[in-house]
Amino acid sequence: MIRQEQMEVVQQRSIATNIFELTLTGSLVLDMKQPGQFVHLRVSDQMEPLLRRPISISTINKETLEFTMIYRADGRGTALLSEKKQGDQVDVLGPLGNGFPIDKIEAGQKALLVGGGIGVPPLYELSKKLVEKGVQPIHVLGFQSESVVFYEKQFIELGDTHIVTADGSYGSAGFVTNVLETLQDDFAVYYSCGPTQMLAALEKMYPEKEGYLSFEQRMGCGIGACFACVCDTTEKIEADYVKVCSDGPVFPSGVVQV
Amino acid sequence: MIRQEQMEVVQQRSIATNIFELTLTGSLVLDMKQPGQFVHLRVSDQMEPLLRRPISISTINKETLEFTMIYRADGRGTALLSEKKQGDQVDVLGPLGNGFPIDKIEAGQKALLVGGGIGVPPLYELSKKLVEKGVQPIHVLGFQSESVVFYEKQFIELGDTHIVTADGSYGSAGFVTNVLETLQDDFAVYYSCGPTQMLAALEKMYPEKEGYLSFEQRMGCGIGACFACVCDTTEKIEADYVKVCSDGPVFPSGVVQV
Amino acid sequence: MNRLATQLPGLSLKNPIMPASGCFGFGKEYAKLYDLSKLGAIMIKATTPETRLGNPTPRVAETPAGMLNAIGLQNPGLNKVMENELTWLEQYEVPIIANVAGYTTEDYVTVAEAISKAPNVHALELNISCPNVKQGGITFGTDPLIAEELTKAVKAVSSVPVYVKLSPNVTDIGEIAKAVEAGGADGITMINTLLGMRLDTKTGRPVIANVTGGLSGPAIKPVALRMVYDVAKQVSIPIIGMGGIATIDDVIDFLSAGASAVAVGTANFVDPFVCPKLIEKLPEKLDELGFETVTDLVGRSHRL
Amino acid sequence: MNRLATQLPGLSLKNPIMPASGCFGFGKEYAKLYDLSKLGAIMIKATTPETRLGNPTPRVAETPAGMLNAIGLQNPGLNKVMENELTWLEQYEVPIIANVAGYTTEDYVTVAEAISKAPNVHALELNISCPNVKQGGITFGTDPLIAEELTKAVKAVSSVPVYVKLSPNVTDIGEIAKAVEAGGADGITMINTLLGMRLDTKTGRPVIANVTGGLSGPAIKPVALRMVYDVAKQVSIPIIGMGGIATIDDVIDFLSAGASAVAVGTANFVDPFVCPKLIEKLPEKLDELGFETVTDLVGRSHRL
Ligand SMILES: Cc1cc2nc3c(=O)[nH]c(=O)nc-3n(C[C@H](O)[C@H](O)[C@H](O)COP(=O)(O)OP(=O)(O)OC[C@H]3O[C@@H](n4cnc5c(N)ncnc54)[C@H](O)[C@@H]3O)c2cc1C
Ligand SMILES: Cc1cc2nc3c(=O)[nH]c(=O)nc-3n(C[C@H](O)[C@H](O)[C@H](O)COP(=O)(O)OP(=O)(O)OC[C@H]3O[C@@H](n4cnc5c(N)ncnc54)[C@H](O)[C@@H]3O)c2cc1C
Ligand SMILES: Cc1cc2nc3c(=O)[nH]c(=O)nc-3n(C[C@H](O)[C@H](O)[C@H](O)COP(=O)(O)O)c2cc1C
Ligand SMILES: Cc1cc2nc3c(=O)[nH]c(=O)nc-3n(C[C@H](O)[C@H](O)[C@H](O)COP(=O)(O)O)c2cc1C
Ligand code: FES
Ligand code: FES
Repeated sequence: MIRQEQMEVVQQRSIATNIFELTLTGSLVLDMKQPGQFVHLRVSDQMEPLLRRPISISTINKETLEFTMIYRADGRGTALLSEKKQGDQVDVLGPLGNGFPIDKIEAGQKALLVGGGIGVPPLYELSKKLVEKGVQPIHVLGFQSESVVFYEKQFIELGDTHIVTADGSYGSAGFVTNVLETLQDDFAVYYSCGPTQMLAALEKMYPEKEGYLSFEQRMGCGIGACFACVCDTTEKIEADYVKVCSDGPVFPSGVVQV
Repeated sequence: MIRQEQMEVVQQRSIATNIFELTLTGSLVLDMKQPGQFVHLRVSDQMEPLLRRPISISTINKETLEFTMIYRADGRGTALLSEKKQGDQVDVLGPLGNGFPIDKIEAGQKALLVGGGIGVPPLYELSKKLVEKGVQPIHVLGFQSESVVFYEKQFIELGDTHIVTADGSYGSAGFVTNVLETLQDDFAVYYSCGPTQMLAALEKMYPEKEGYLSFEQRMGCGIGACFACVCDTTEKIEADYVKVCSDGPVFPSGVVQV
Repeated sequence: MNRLATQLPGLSLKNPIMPASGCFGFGKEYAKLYDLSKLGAIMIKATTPETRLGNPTPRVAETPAGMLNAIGLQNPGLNKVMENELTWLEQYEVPIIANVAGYTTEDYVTVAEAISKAPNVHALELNISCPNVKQGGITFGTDPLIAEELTKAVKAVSSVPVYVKLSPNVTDIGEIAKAVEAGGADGITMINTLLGMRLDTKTGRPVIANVTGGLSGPAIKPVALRMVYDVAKQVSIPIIGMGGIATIDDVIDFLSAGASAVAVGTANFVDPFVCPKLIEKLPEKLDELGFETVTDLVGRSHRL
Repeated sequence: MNRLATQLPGLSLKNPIMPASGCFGFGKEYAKLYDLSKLGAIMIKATTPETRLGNPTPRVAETPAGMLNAIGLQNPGLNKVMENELTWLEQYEVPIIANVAGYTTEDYVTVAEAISKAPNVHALELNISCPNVKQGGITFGTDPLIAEELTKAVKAVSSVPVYVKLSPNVTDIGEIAKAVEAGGADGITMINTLLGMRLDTKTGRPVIANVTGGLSGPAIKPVALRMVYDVAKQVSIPIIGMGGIATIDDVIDFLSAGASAVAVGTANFVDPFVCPKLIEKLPEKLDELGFETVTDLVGRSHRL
């Protein structure tokens, strides 16, 4: 169920240049179902900035009632969010949307997880859930440059991890697709979150594979009421459009027109 | 000289119901000249609330580079201000305006200081300066009720102090004028800050005395440029109007039309 | 006696607070969050004769204390709205105000005639003020004569009272208000969004794909309030006021300025529970201000 | 070469940033804070033939990300402005744009003819858009024909180029812009304030003694930017853009939308050093965006 809760900051820390890891606690965590779901955050109690910010859930811990997000302090809203300190309250609406389905893959199979930049965070909870299930994840994570790489160690602990940076300052140089070309495609399902261009490239690269892609759109309500976040669809489904916030953000490959 | 400075919070504490005492430090303190001057504060780094808030200077300490304000957390801006903690920065514009003249009274003479509510704070620095000079201050301080009385002890240390509350819950009951009627009028100069109604009553009560009154108006710029804070004048002066921010806030009695 | 009850043409409201059109879809999403029967009414998303897919994205952008939108009246079209949405809404004890839009007078007439027959539609809201469509919408709302004619045409076919939603993007909103009153409008809803724009500073391109969008939220409240105050003096039909309402003080201000009820738009995105919260706070606020009923408060600024 | 230099009719600006009329008095107060010669120009407070004492107080009120004002064109009158203010301003290397106001066409003509002869007045700004006076002001700015006639009358007597300041409180600002261009205006300044209102929630009374006031500040930026973008497409005379400018990004956005220079109003109250700060940041921002000169940037949103 979608709820609104004043959640408390357990920890906030900078984990790369302008990249923050924020852990909140509250009972809303109990309602989080799938990796790839997101929350909608107020970053201020004032009327400015006004709108909530959508941020993916990166780790869920139901025992401690904690969840973690990773975000880039980019514009005004995320900059304000980065100033929150332990003990501060954050107004959270969530969990929102539909995440990555893990029932589409069996124990023993391989899964390919491809993340770009701040699209990487939701893949962490996904990978943990897949490993729990006995699936073997392969991580291909693309970043702009060394200074914004994060969570390499955490992903390595879960499985094969390939880091690629656009400027070649860390890992291999280029885009995730460059790495993917060098890998075997013996995975059963691929999962991805990142820039739309990257998602499009993946769909093209693996037209026969089952894939699940997480999309971004500017949002108003975050719950499906305002029609801000629609995407056009392909002939693959009947609906003329889908809403990223409530139908997504994760869609099967081929559904959203890219 | 008027300056803008990011000043640091040394201390903030609640001294009565919704009344806060805020001490800031910075070199701007060196430019503070007269009790009764004020500062113009930003209460947020965001664009909302937008305008600065005018607050009187209550104590000046040039040695420690500290000054203190006392204010009521009333609307949104002052509520935000009250959340500032030690070490936080506050954007201060000041010192502004012309305060209470202490060269209008001689050592050995008596001065009557009449304050109402949040008009009391500037009288504290004034009283200290008068005492330093050898003037004997008599304080008549009016408040709504016991819960919002502050600085009684501090004023007592400086001289005779009469507290009056509107609801009679502390000191004598009624208005400052009720107390004033019971006092001798052997003072040379009176000084006052508080609601306009109170200032008007004083002018009527002491038509022959030299008096200095501090006025309030809604402000835009705070420095005399926008014409937001004008008051009509009496025939006593040539100008058709005065600006509270730059000509005042303190005016000789009889100048401002009340 | 219900202190919050408000009687308006066609609308017997248990309280004067309702979500504004386009900010609440057809209620389904919010129904998961709270009981829609709590609401005074619901203004549903604009309905056009045919299915509309709206404008390209991005469709929203944040601005200081406000937002721009250019949804472009996306909606499933008259038939589907009647079959799926209105029927579904019948389970709630809440009057529906149907927001009617179109390219032409015929479009408005078609939708109005049909949708006004739905059992739970107690009033229509003629959207002659949408700034985000190339044809129709605002073009009907900026010329008093055209507005009056459209009102007449719709009145002739509607089975329920007709409210007309005014655009703030005009020189003299009072003139339009008087025109729609003359055309037979039973009430006025105001304001729709102010036409605005945001640029991406890096690229210089408009952030909204449609180039311009409608400005809503707290930023526009002073404009909305002034217009409600102004129109209340000039017409004798009731007004449902909106534009930047987010707090209980905002509600009081619009009622004071002369609105008989209020609608909440953008604030639903900031706090999806805002409508029931405001409804809950209203009696307390009436006490504080010393008013027995909402009706006593309406228009008080004009009586001072 | 000065990358920030901007040539406009009558105005050879060392940079495109200037304080907006009414938000900077006649410069004296800000001169205590910084050297006025740093500014591209100064738009001085509206000047009328006679002394004006303006409206009763309160004259300002805060609103979400904005403010209302109803100063009412208080100023010392033509003679005193010429003798005291303009003469005093001569010590600075900065062109003055004189904001001209009045009740009647004759008022405008009187002020324009005289003030345009002051040696440091390089341009006039006809204020046909002040919402805070009962007569004159906005009444000239909402009717294209009247605006055109007034422009012509002033052009006939002015010794310097004439800019006309447009009101946003109109249905079609492009129409007014074209009318004043046809009347011979050398440039357009826009926008003046949006008509707004605030109520004291406790009492229901208007906070501003004048009841309504002009809305300015960041809240109105989306409206201002849209109007500049719109008018830039419709006229060929240059635009000085304003409305909510507070940051260097705001400056860039207005230039991108088609303004050749910008004015900063309300932000001076928030940060009295805002103009010199923006001037200092501009070259850096040009570098970041990859533009050599300000002129290269002007209107880029129309060229994408
Ligand atoms: C489903 C979803 C999940 C996301 N998960 C993450 C995450 O885990 N980590 C992370 O760093 N970022 C994530 N993003 C992107 C994040 O929402 C934006 O970076 C953030 O909203 C920018 O806000 P700002 O205040 O910094 O920027 P501003 O420029 O001040 O934002 C202005 C407005 O634009 C919106 N906006 C700006 N960029 C985006 C964007 N890329 N997507 C959607 N809205 C945007 C803001 O929400 C706000 O309404 C996610 C976006 C979506 C849609
Ligand atoms: C010269 C001067 C000195 C002052 N000194 C003190 C002081 O020492 N202690 C103290 O508690 N208060 C003082 N005040 C009053 C103080 O400025 C207001 O209480 C404060 O601005 C209210 O802001 P807010 O955000 O709480 O209220 P809001 O209602 O949010 O304010 C909205 C707007 O109205 C203005 N405003 C509201 N009330 C007043 C007021 N009474 N006077 C001027 N502007 C107002 C605000 O500045 C703001 O622009 C002084 C006022 C002036 C003019
Ligand atoms: C996302 C969005 C969609 C809207 N869609 C409609 C609509 O379909 N029909 C309509 O009459 N008004 C529509 N509006 C305008 C609102 O109903 C309301 O008039 C306006 O937003 C001002 O109120 P607010 O400031 O509370 O949002 C829409 C507004 C927003 C923000
Ligand atoms: C206090 C105040 C006084 C103003 N006085 C004038 C004036 O005398 N003449 C004029 O043309 N505009 C006047 N304006 C309008 C501004 O010049 C400007 O057009 C408007 O405020 C929008 O810009 P901003 O949002 O940067 O303030 C005034 C604005 C304010 C806030
Ligand atoms: S954000 Fe409102 S429908 Fe998706
Ligand atoms: S506040 Fe601007 S002149 Fe006094």
